[in-house]
Amino acid sequence: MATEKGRASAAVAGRNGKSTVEEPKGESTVHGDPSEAGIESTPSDKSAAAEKVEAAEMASFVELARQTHQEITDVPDELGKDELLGMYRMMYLIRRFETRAAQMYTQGKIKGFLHLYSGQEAVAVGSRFALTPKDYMITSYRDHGHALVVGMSAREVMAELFGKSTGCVGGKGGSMHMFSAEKRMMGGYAIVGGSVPISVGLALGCKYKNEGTLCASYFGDGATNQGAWHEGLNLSAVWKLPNIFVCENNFYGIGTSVTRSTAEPDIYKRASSYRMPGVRADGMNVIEVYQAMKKAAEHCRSGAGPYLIEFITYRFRPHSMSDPGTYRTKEEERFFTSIDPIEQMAEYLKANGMQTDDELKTLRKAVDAEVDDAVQFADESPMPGEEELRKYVYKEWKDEWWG
Amino acid sequence: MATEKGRASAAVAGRNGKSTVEEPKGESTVHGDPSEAGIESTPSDKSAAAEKVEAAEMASFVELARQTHQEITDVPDELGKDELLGMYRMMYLIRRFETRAAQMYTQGKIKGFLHLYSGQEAVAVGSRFALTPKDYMITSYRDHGHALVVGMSAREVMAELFGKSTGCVGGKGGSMHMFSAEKRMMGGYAIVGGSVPISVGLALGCKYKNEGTLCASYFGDGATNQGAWHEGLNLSAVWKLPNIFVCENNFYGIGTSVTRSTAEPDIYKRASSYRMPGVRADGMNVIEVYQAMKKAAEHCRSGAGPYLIEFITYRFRPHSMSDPGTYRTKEEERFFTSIDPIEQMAEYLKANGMQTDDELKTLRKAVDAEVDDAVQFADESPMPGEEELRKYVYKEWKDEWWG
Amino acid sequence: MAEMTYREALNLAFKEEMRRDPDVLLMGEDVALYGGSFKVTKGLLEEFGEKRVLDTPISEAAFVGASIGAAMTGLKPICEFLTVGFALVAMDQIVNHAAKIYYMFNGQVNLPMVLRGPGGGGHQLGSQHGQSIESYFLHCPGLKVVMPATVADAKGLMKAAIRDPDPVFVMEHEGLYGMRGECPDDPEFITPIGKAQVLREGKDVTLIGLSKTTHQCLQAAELLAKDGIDAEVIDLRSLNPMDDATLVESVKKTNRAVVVYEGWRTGGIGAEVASRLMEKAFYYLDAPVVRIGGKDIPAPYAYNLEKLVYPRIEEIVMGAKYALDGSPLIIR
Amino acid sequence: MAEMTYREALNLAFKEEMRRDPDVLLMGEDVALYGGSFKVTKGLLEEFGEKRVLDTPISEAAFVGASIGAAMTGLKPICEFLTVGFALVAMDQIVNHAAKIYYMFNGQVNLPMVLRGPGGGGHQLGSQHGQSIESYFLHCPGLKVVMPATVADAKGLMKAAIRDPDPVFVMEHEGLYGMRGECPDDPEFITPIGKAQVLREGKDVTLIGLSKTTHQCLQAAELLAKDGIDAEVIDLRSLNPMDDATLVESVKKTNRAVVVYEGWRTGGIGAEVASRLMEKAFYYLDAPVVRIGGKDIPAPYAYNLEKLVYPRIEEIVMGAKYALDGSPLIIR
Ligand SMILES: Cc1ncc(C[n+]2csc(CCOP(=O)(O)OP(=O)(O)O)c2C)c(N)n1
Ligand SMILES: Cc1ncc(C[n+]2csc(CCOP(=O)(O)OP(=O)(O)O)c2C)c(N)n1
Ligand SMILES: [Mg+2]
Ligand SMILES: [Mg+2]
Repeated sequence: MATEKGRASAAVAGRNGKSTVEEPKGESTVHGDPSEAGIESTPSDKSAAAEKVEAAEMASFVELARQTHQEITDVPDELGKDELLGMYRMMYLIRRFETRAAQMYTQGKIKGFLHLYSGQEAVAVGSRFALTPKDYMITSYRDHGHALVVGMSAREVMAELFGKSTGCVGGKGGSMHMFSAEKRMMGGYAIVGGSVPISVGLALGCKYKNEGTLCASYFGDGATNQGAWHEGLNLSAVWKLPNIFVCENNFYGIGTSVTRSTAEPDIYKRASSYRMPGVRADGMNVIEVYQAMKKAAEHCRSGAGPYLIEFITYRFRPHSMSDPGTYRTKEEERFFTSIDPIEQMAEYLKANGMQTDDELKTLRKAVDAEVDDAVQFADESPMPGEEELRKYVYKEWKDEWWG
Repeated sequence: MATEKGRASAAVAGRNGKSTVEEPKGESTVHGDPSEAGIESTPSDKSAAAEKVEAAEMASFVELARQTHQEITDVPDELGKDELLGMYRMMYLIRRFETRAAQMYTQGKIKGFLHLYSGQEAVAVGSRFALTPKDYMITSYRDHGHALVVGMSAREVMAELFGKSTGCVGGKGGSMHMFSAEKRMMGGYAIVGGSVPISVGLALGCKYKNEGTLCASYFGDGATNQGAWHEGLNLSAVWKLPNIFVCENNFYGIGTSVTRSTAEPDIYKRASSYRMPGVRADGMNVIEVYQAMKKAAEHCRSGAGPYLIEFITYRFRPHSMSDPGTYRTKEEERFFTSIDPIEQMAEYLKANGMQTDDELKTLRKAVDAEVDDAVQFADESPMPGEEELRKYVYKEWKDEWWG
Repeated sequence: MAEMTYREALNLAFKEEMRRDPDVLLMGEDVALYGGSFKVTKGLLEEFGEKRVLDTPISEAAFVGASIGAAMTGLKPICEFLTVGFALVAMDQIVNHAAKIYYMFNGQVNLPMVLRGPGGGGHQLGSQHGQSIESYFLHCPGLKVVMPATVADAKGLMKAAIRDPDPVFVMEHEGLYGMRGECPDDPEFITPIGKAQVLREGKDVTLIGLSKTTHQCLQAAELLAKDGIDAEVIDLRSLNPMDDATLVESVKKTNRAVVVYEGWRTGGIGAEVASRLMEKAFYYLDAPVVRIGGKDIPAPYAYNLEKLVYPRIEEIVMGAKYALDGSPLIIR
Repeated sequence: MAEMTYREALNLAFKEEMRRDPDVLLMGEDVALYGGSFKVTKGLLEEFGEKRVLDTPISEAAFVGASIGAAMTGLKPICEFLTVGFALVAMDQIVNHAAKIYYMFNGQVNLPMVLRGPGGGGHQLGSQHGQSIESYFLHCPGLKVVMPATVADAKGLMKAAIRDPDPVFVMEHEGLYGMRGECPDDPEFITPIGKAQVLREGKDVTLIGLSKTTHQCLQAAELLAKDGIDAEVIDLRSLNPMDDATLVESVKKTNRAVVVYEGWRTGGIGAEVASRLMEKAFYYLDAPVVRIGGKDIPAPYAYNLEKLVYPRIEEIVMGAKYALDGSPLIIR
């Protein structure tokens, strides 16, 4: 798309500050092996047409991210050292979790589809910090980050990936279907756009019970082209429900870039079809995410209806473990890994004297151990018993009714 | 909706002229019995809540229409007397056809659902005059006007309503499923929004064959809340197809007004979600319709992709023959019948010396006779033979395959 | 017992359950201000207010989803399709979400929700409205499906569905809305899900109907009686779970069965009933179970053609006689 | 004859038909630039260009509709679902539009279009992906449904579907994509729709499979042979139209049948096959037709549970023995 550069406008939300343009800093070395951050593009595999398209797009996504992204600067007062460290820890936990999950997939311990959240951590983490434990969250199949961020244990999430009885849903769901009623993480769903109407119902429940709660509904850029998405946003707006619609725009739906699938690739602008506020914000900066989300939450809790935020983010890995990922260029991947949200928070913590390198290393080691423990736990846990097979098809059912 | 007046902005498309505000002229007497134009509202049938909602809405729809509507003034050169008379004749034919269809329904000659087009004639007629016979049209169940306007005979359309073998689809479709492959009227469809994706495929065919044709896709205001509508517009825009999306905004989907169902009731604005031009135009003035549609057609034929037009119009009758129609006020109905598109064209023709009252009367008599003939034809036509029952389920099928 | 219409019985079910349980709410197109396109929800807005009776846009996928989400928070939504055929635009929400959530999430959350609306043919509504698609929902573990045929069951099954902790699809029949009948007054009366009902005892052949075809079976039984054939008539009522025991018991007595349904013959409910009878009563069957289904044809509009696509009483009679003595069974 | 994979055979079918007929085009998510999520459409963009190989947004309802509209203009679209389960979001376009347009408009326009994609379970994809929903489309007059089991039929049925003037749903199986087999070279080779195939002759019991279960039936037949049981194996291939004649002929010989399918047992293809056999071969049946279907359970992720929901070879063997001598049939 030759015209893309002009098309993708950047209306950065969050604070009033002008976005600071980050220069590429080279590859992240602390938060994971650079080889994890994406796959080699193998040009020999590509048609000439493919290469042309990619080159044009690459420029624009990087350009857009440059406009949108800013370094962590003025952190709001309510986020003290504990909170910032908590954010860092959680982002690092998710990253580490995903890295280990990928390894376990390669070892054949995890099967089916596995979609990793690496690179997008700031979105789940920053947004969750702006919510309360009574707020609902719901998302797609790329759901490990959302599960961990609500406080589900690495053990129960990893065990679910392994399909074990100790998994959060007893091995019945797997990677795409994390759930915790207690933590109000109302599930990962595998049908693109399918969770959006459900999120509207969760928000209806919030309004009905009038407890000041809301529902944060996460989905990808590709999902915004599903009919259910459109219907859901309209319905929420008509009913003025407390829904925060969170688009994690990582620029691709599998191998199709947002500019090739979405007639309005500035997704936040689609909010206008529902007279809903729509903003774009920096999804690679956890503080910016927090700020945008806080504003949205205030809007929702005031009874003003739903709110759409488009976070500019990037998945450091291919779509899923079975995706060769050849449709993205190394340059594009390099740029986004250069603004790794975890690394940025580490820099901030150090620059502001809240943590030393050593302290951070200690923290990361603890997280690594937590994830190792989760892996071991998952590995050693028993498979679900065969008697589980017919459990929970129906809540009220008689044995004689099986056909 | 108390705030509605402020919300419904009027971005009138078509010519540059400022809309002339039409004063209510009292009820139309020439173009049909006033009792046809709507049903009595029976206040005793309504809850207090219902009355409150209606009163607020009424003001806004009338207000909006006042802003949008203008008298027929400068007619473009290419529309000479023949064309204008043709428009008048066609609008009157549709009106008369619907009036007689309603009578036949009451007499039990027509069954099922019957949705009449009375009041909206300017949309089908003005838009068709801006197209070529090779262009495709497709619409919803409110499709008699679209069938007649492409040149399908009143006989075959009426016979279809009667479910006769001589109907345009042999009695298999009925009111909601008019079709003519020859005239490129690609059907009326009964699932709200269902025809929109199909219209995208028709436009794809146009582009594929590169014959400079396009597809005009008609739907109601209510349809814009269906997922298929959203997906269809996006797909058409992504593929840059020659689709004119024509929203006939008559303010209601059955008993639910557009302001209660559509978070952005200025429907033309929804085009922005697809980076598609979107305009609102006066659907009660056949020349304005023509002009807006011509512009859209030029856009499409230039290869610039799809175009959305929202026509402000009104159905003079309830949703269908089984709708008591008590959700609209007499005042609202009176206003819209006061800007009856047929009457306006008659005035124009007379004021510009193209027709005398007597000439118009003669023309109407001829149309009345044509419709009477269609009714008689339909009535006297045979029912489809029972051997038709299994015809056309499949094009390639063996008798032994019936289960 | 009070006499009322099927429509009124449904309406009463909503009212009683909404009075009983403040978490029950109802949504759909034109259900509130307009009182329902078929007036089944008349008066609900007035009694329960707009918090509990919600008009929706024409967005079936969204409001089925909204019902699911609301049910997850503990509410008990009743979700109306103006016509059950419109459930097809929400098919993914029903099959992939409503039916699977309880299982997929290992019982952490159940969905006490009701899907409902009128289906069935015979009103010359054409191919896209006139259809009976219960089989799609029968073939969907996690969902329950019931089809009331009588006024009492309209109330009883609807109330059972509202109280049920699982998603239940209640398929009404447009052609029965105006039918009058007796209805128990007791607000605690419910018709249990999973129970068929023997409406007429007989020893020669079992006629199995559902929804409107139950009444056709009763009429066919009258005609058969004139020919000395004593037909038993069973109203299936609950498609899933299905009351195999009642069906089998009847066939053990009659040794013959005819199943009558409006849905397309191929792949319809009749195939499931026939297969279960074969599996559970094979050695009692003296003839194949006869399926009198809707023809495998999209419904045409014309009256004379439309009446041929849905089961007719004479077809049921023919089917019964075929089962009894191999008389010719000619279904055009 | 050349040896190739099922995937390659499909790919070849597209190429041959697209070379043969310039009106054939193909659309779906990631079918062009990416070469298909399962690489079935690899190389098509390069050979046929972006006019004929179109990537779509994630908008199944829209691109099924677009296929319908394109077919109305005389084009012959092939419409890919990344997984057939996603057809549920386009259910209305398929059932209410694609299947009905030819009839509803009295034959004025037919729809030479193909719907296709991989289905089937066994890859631990969980409840929302792992399913076999052929029965929904079986119960849909106006649509044809085929399920190739072999490499030759992958090519032959796909080509037949592309040339067919009616909408045809070709349901592939993800688990067969990598399977190798012989495939005729002749570009005019097609497998006619509506013909089942006897893959193994036998006299004691008929095993009826479709798609992947055909191969399980063949394996079960081997095991049964060891016990001296001579099983006939039929690959159904075409679900609608169904080749009743071949099934009936076999049962007339064996007097016993087992039908094996991955879809949920209740309301599945097995019920239709069993019902037709009862109707057309009742007096030849010495035992009820046995249905070995998928369990009526949303597919779980865990390997050990997932393998229990789909038919297993030992279940087929058990089913056959049950049909033969009433040995216990215990399906958990
Ligand atoms: C209805 C439907 N169609 C297609 C798919 C296959 N699919 C799974 S993920 C995906 C891409 C989604 O992209 P996006 O919404 O941007 O989310 P991301 O994967 O980037 O997080 C597709 C097409 C699906 N799961 N559901
Ligand atoms: C998917 C679907 N849902 C509901 C209906 C029932 N229905 C028929 S017409 C209609 C209202 C449509 O309103 P609009 O699109 O504004 O068109 P109008 O009738 O005003 O021309 C509804 C809800 C339907 N036909 N299809
Ligand atoms: Mg994405
Ligand atoms: Mg309308």
